[in-house]
This record gives sequence, C-alpha cells and structure tokens, in this order.
Amino acid sequence: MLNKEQIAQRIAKEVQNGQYINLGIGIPTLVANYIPKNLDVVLQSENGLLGIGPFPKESEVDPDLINAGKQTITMVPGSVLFNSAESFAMIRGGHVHLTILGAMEVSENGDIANWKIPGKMVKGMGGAMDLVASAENIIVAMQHCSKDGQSKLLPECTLPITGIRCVKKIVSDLAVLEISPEGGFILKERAPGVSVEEIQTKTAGKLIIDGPVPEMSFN
Amino acid sequence: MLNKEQIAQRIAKEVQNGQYINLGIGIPTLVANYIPKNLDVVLQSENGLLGIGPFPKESEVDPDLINAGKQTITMVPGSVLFNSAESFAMIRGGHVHLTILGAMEVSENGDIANWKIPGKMVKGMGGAMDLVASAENIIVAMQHCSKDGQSKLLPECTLPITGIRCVKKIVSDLAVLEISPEGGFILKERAPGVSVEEIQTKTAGKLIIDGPVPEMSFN
Amino acid sequence: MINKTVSGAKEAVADIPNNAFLMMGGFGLSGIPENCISALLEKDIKGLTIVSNNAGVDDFGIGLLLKKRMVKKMISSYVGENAEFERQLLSGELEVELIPQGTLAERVRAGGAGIPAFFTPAGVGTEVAEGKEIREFDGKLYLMERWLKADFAIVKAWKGDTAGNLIFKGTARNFNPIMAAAGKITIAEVEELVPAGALDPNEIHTPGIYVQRIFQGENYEKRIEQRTISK
Amino acid sequence: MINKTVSGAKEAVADIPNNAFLMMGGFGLSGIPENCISALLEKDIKGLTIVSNNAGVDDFGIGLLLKKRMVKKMISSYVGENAEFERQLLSGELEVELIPQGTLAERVRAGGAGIPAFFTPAGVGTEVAEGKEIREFDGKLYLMERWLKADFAIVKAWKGDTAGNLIFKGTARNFNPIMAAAGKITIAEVEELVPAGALDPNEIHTPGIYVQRIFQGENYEKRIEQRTISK
Repeated sequence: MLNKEQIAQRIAKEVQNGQYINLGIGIPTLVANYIPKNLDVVLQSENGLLGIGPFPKESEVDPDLINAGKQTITMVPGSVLFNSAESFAMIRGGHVHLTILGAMEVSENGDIANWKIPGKMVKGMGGAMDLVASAENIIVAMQHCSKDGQSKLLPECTLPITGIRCVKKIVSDLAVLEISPEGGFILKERAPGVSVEEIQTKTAGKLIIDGPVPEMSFN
Repeated sequence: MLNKEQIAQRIAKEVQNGQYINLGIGIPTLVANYIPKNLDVVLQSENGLLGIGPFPKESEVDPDLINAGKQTITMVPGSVLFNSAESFAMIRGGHVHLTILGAMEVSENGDIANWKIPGKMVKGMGGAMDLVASAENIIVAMQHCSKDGQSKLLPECTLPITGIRCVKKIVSDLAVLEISPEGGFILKERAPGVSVEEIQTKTAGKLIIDGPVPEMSFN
Repeated sequence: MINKTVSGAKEAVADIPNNAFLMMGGFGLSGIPENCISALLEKDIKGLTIVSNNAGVDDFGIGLLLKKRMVKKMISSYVGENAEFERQLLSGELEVELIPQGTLAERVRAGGAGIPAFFTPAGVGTEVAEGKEIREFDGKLYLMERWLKADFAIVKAWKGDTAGNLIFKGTARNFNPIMAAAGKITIAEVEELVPAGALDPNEIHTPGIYVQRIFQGENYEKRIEQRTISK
Repeated sequence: MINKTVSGAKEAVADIPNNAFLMMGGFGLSGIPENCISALLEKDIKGLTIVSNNAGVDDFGIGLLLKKRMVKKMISSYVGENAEFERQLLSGELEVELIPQGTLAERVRAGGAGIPAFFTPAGVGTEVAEGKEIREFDGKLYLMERWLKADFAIVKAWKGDTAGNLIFKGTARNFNPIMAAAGKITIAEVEELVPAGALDPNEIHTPGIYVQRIFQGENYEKRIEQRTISK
C-alpha cells in the first residue's frame, strides 16, 4: 500500500513536458515535489497565478501572494498574475492540460464526488466543478477504501456529484486505474506487495483486468 | 440652418459633468472641441482607450495610439488602455453614459439606420450596433433632409436598421428634437431663423409641438 | 479627469442601506477591503446579501460582519474555516448560495460586461444544474447561468489614482477587478492613492470608469491564513 | 518555464495549411502582425478564412493577402478603405461576414474562455439577428451569439518573454489579447523578446499559457492610416 507521498510520487510520472497543471489541495499539492527537474511545466493557482514556486522563506512571506489553499507561496521566473475570471477562462477554455485532485468517490464511468457529504456542514465546491468540467486530462489521487473499509471506486457515486464522465485516471494507495470509455476501471498497475485479488475485492465498481498487471515503479 | 460645427456646438450643451462619452466619426468627433472646459468628462475610444486627448503635434505622433477613426491621437493624464473585449464590456455594461453618433435615418420611435445602403458597397457596422444597443443616452447628429430634400426623420426607417428604440435626442441642422416614449419627434428648439412650419414640412414622421418652440442658443 | 476621491471609508459606505446587495473582493483574507469592512461594522444596518468568494474567518474579514448579524445571505464558492458561519447556517439565521468558483467569477464578469446570460460546462450533472437550462453545443452539455450585479461593489487595490484607475498586487487581485465592474456604485480602497496621470495607462488593471468612489485606506493588517514556510 | 521561442516568422507559420481558419490581431493597421503577414505571402496557400476587425488597405496588412487571392472569407466588423477588397467582394471571389465589433470581440473572448454561447443586445431588430435565438432577460431583448475559435491566432505584441507572456503598447493592444486566447495554435510576434522572468508578472496583458510560438519580429513599418496633427 502506498502512503500519500508515494501516491504523489506515482502521479508525478504522469506529468509531461510543456504542460500547464492545476494541483488540488492535499495529496495533489505534494505532486509538485516529485515532478522530474528536466521537465518544464507550469503550475496554475486558480486564485490568479501561473508559475507557482516553492513555499517562501520566512523573509520572503508576502500576504498578497497565496495559492488556492490560502498558503503563502512564491513565484518562479516567467510567472504571470491575473484575475479570477481570466483564471477560469483559461481553465474552462481547456488551456490547462492536466488537473490533479482528490476524490471521495469515483464511479466506473468517470463521475467524481468530492465536495459534499449529506448531513455534514457543506463548505462549498470552490473551483472543483469548473476544473473537472473543463480539463482535458483529470487524474484523481485517492484512498481506495474509506476508513471503515468501503470501496470508493463504485458502479455509481452515492455522494453528490462534482462532475460527470470526467476522470481519466486514478492513483490510489492500491493501484493505478484508467476509466474505460465504455465504463469500468481498467487495472493498469498494482502497488508494491498488493495483489490483483485484493484490488478486486476492494473495487465495488466493474474492474477490468486485461493481461498481466505489473507492479508500479516510481522512477 | 446650422452648419456642422454649430450642430456639434449645440450637442456639446447636452454633456454633463462626470460623464463617460463615446463620440462617433464625423460631426460627433467635433463635439469634443465645444465641451465646456469646466466640465470633467472622459472620452472613450472603442479600440481601447479612456481619455482621448487632442490630436498630437508632429513630434508626438505615435502609430500605436489611434482612435476608432484610425486617426493619431494623444492621451490625457489619468487615461487607461484596454483590449477590445473590455472596451465593449464597458459599453455593453452601460458604463459609458452618452453616445453621440451620426445617422442616415431616424424613426419616430427611436430606431436608427446608419450603416448600410442597399446597392452600395457595405463597409460594416463597426461598433455602432453595440453602442446603440447599450448606452443609456444616445444623441444623434444629422442633417434633417437628404441632399435631394427628402426628410430623414421618418415614421419608419427605410434603410437597414442599426438599432431599435434607442435614440433619445436628435440635433439636426434645423432643430433639436426628443423622441417621445409613445412615439413621435418632440420639437424642442429651432435653429436660428428656421420656422416651425419649415421643420414641420421637412419632418416626415410625426412631429409633436407642445407649446412655444424657442430658438436654440449655443452658450 | 473626473475625480472620484472621497474622504475615507466612513463616507464611502455612508449610504449603504439595510438589505443592500453587496460584492466584496478578496480570496480568503487576501485582497479584502479591510477599511470598508471596519466602517460597515460601525453602521447600524442588517439584512445584507454579500457576494464574496469566501466568508472570512471568525474574527477577521466578512466573519466580523457575520458575528454582528449584519448578513442575511452569502453567495460564495467556499465558506469553510468559519465556526460562527457554520453555527448561523445550521440555526437558519444565515442563508448561503454556493456557486462553482469559475461560474461565480464569470457571472460577476458578465454583470459588468452587460451579458445577461452565458453557458458553462461547470456543474452539468450535479445539483448545481437543478432548475437551470441545459443545452448541447458541439456535442458537449452546458448550463445557462445568469449575470450577477451589485448595488455596491467594494474592492481593495494596491495603487489607485483619483480618476479611479486601479492596480492590484500579487494574488490579491483575484475577484476585485471583475467586481469593480459589476457594482452600480463601486467603492475602491487603495494602499496608495496618487494623482490622475501618475499611473502608467498601460499597467492599469481596472479602468476608472468602473469606480465611483476611491480613498486611501490605512492600517492594513493583511492577515495570513496559512503561513507556509520552505524548509 | 516552458520555452515557446521559434526562429522567426517563417518557422512560425510553416504549418498553416490551405483553408485554415485564422485570427489576426489589429485595429486598422495598428497592432497587426506585419512579419507573419509577410511570411504568409511567401507561402503557396489559399482558401484562408480570417477573423480580423478590419481587412487592411490595398497595399498593406491583410490587403496584401487579399491581393494575392489567398483569402476565401473575411469575418470583420468594418472593411472600408480597401478597393481590391471591394472588387473581389462584388465579383463573388471573396465572402465577407460582418459582425458588430463588440459582438466580434465577445465571441472571440468566449472562444478563449470556453463559453460556447452568450447573449448580447447588439443587433436586436436588425439583420444581424436573422436566424438567431432572441430572448428576453429582465425586460430587454438579447441575441444568442456563439464563440469563435481559430486554428491559428496570429498576434503582435510590444514585448514578450520566452514563456509567451505578452505586453502590448497603446491602442495596438485591441483584439490581440483576446485572439491570443482563442487560437488552438497562437503565434505571437513581438518587438522585443526578453528572457522569462524579465517582465513584471503584474504588468503582463496576455499570460503565456495562451501562446504556443513566439519570436522577435523585425523592420516594423507601423503605417499610419490617418495622420492627424494638432493645429
């Protein structure tokens, strides 16, 4: 089973040179630490920045420079600042190539639920609905099962939906899976030490196994 | 009968302190010369400038600074530059208070025709349709009659329309007229030496005369 | 050039009445109109509807207006980080309308730009789509969304001139420029107010045409929500 | 930072094929991509559709492409000042679609912003409305208009960096920034190309995300249509 850092590390392998990328809060934010140094990519912050840099040193902290998680950040050379309408224009217009975000549930046709749990205080969807409705490529970082052992990869989402038919790939603590255009989770890779049988048991939605399933590597 | 400069001079009296104004090509452009110096107004150029200044001196000419008529211009202190979408956002959004433009025909319900003559080469409507559909207050500068003596203030426009029910006031070479909300040209002022009878004769649309009609003044 | 200067926050918000429909710039606590919020707190008004991406925290920003029970309704994309907000919401004292952030931004932009409605893919197939027109364009489904306009838009800029032209700093720009354009009356507080002509016309983010009142604010706290430092 | 630099105009336009759908920035002759127009003239292509507010003059700008019969259709708001244009139009060699300038700008902006359709009051009751959906919002009538997107958007900026970030000058900005966002491939020619990091992130008009190719142009003529001098 992968820990959060390892999920981030595996997702980083999906990043391609020249991409503009939006990283959600949580595990997705960690992905930035594992993107190979030889790739030129640009990280977008939907509150109005292209070119997120590392967190600042104490002396560099600027309250007027934060990311979408409200954390203080820095800018890399070549960055650009803009307003919220322009930010979502570039998201909605398909200019951001890759969105990586967390999920509570994903369905076998690529629906995602990650913003609301009935009965709990609703904090809001933020930019998630815009991101999942717009990006070409959406990769989800998530735990395969809930804390009480229920699969979060389902035939249909039970929680309120964030977006439909949008997820392309999932990296969970157990596996890498792609969503089949015809529906179903195509098992591509296993986490080290995790068997196909365990993944099968823990996937409530349709699991598609097409040939041998290699153990994932991180390099 | 007023000449073009006098039409511009009379229209300038309609300008109020604090207004943002778009002046069309032709007589409307001349209005800028007659706006009282004690009024603070800002002239918008729909190609992307608020704060049109005088034409440049020979040494100041900048090919990157033109008005919507493609003339070289200058900027006044406090000007701002923007793109074409922003420019028409401020027009369409009702932020430009006053539009002054020319017309080939105006109808008694305030329709205007000023962009196309069937059988002649069509040059295009430019920004006129956006301006007339958007501005709160639209004043037309025009000749009362065509060169062959036909009235251009009509029951209905005969030329292709630029916008409907939008003109509020007309300053012609003969008169100042307001469009009645119920339809009709309300005669407000006569040009010096022009009789009500002459205006009546030369107005094909419904002319409304409500009490004595003063001769216009220019100060 | 038209002069939009007022004496300060108190004068700027003086005529905001009960039940006004407001927009307030800012993302989290970054780029919020601190001076105007303080001045509003001194006024005896209530029933406000506020469009703002977030709702502040318990003891800062819009959270202060919530605590004083001045707010009837929040229109936001994310309202976490605020216990008093949660209490009022659960008790029914406060209404909240949650809107996807990009839809919120575009609705505000549309309000300023005279676009009464537009289509966006955000929210298709979700509860956000309930009651809205859905239409297919080029094989993809979109929702129709309406413009948002405010009685008063209250924004915070870095620099401004007396003509109302504004320049923002860093990510404190966020919703401020689009809200400035969507207010019937737009109030701008700035860290530095300069004479018209002192700003480069090519570097202005918000044209002064959108701003009716401007003043130089004071004592900006600029509180940081998540001070995150590199190791 | 991603490097978008190409060697020059020739490389930038090399893969533009017959019948391509292009956008070209500029208003009149101000802010037009002079170098790319010259490079296109060297190519043996035809059947182009060009979205541009104007169509140049007989011997400069898009007028040169018209003269060489490379253009099938112009989508513009105003096409006066061009005798060759008029001749081709009247003879049926050239199609023209005239669009209100603000609608043109907003359709291009919508194309870049992923908004497939929106409503505008411009053209209601005119022949522009023919065949379009008309709808009433808050008591006023509006037309539904669709987005415009291009295979290639060709823009001209003042300064640019290797990451594709652009700054325009004066009113040469006009349609350039919105077209930059609406091109599947966007080509930017700039008067001065600087390294990424040399431009202030707060002063950039077009974010580099919209630009796929950038180069420093040369020998700008910047012809003036109406040289008007103060007495």
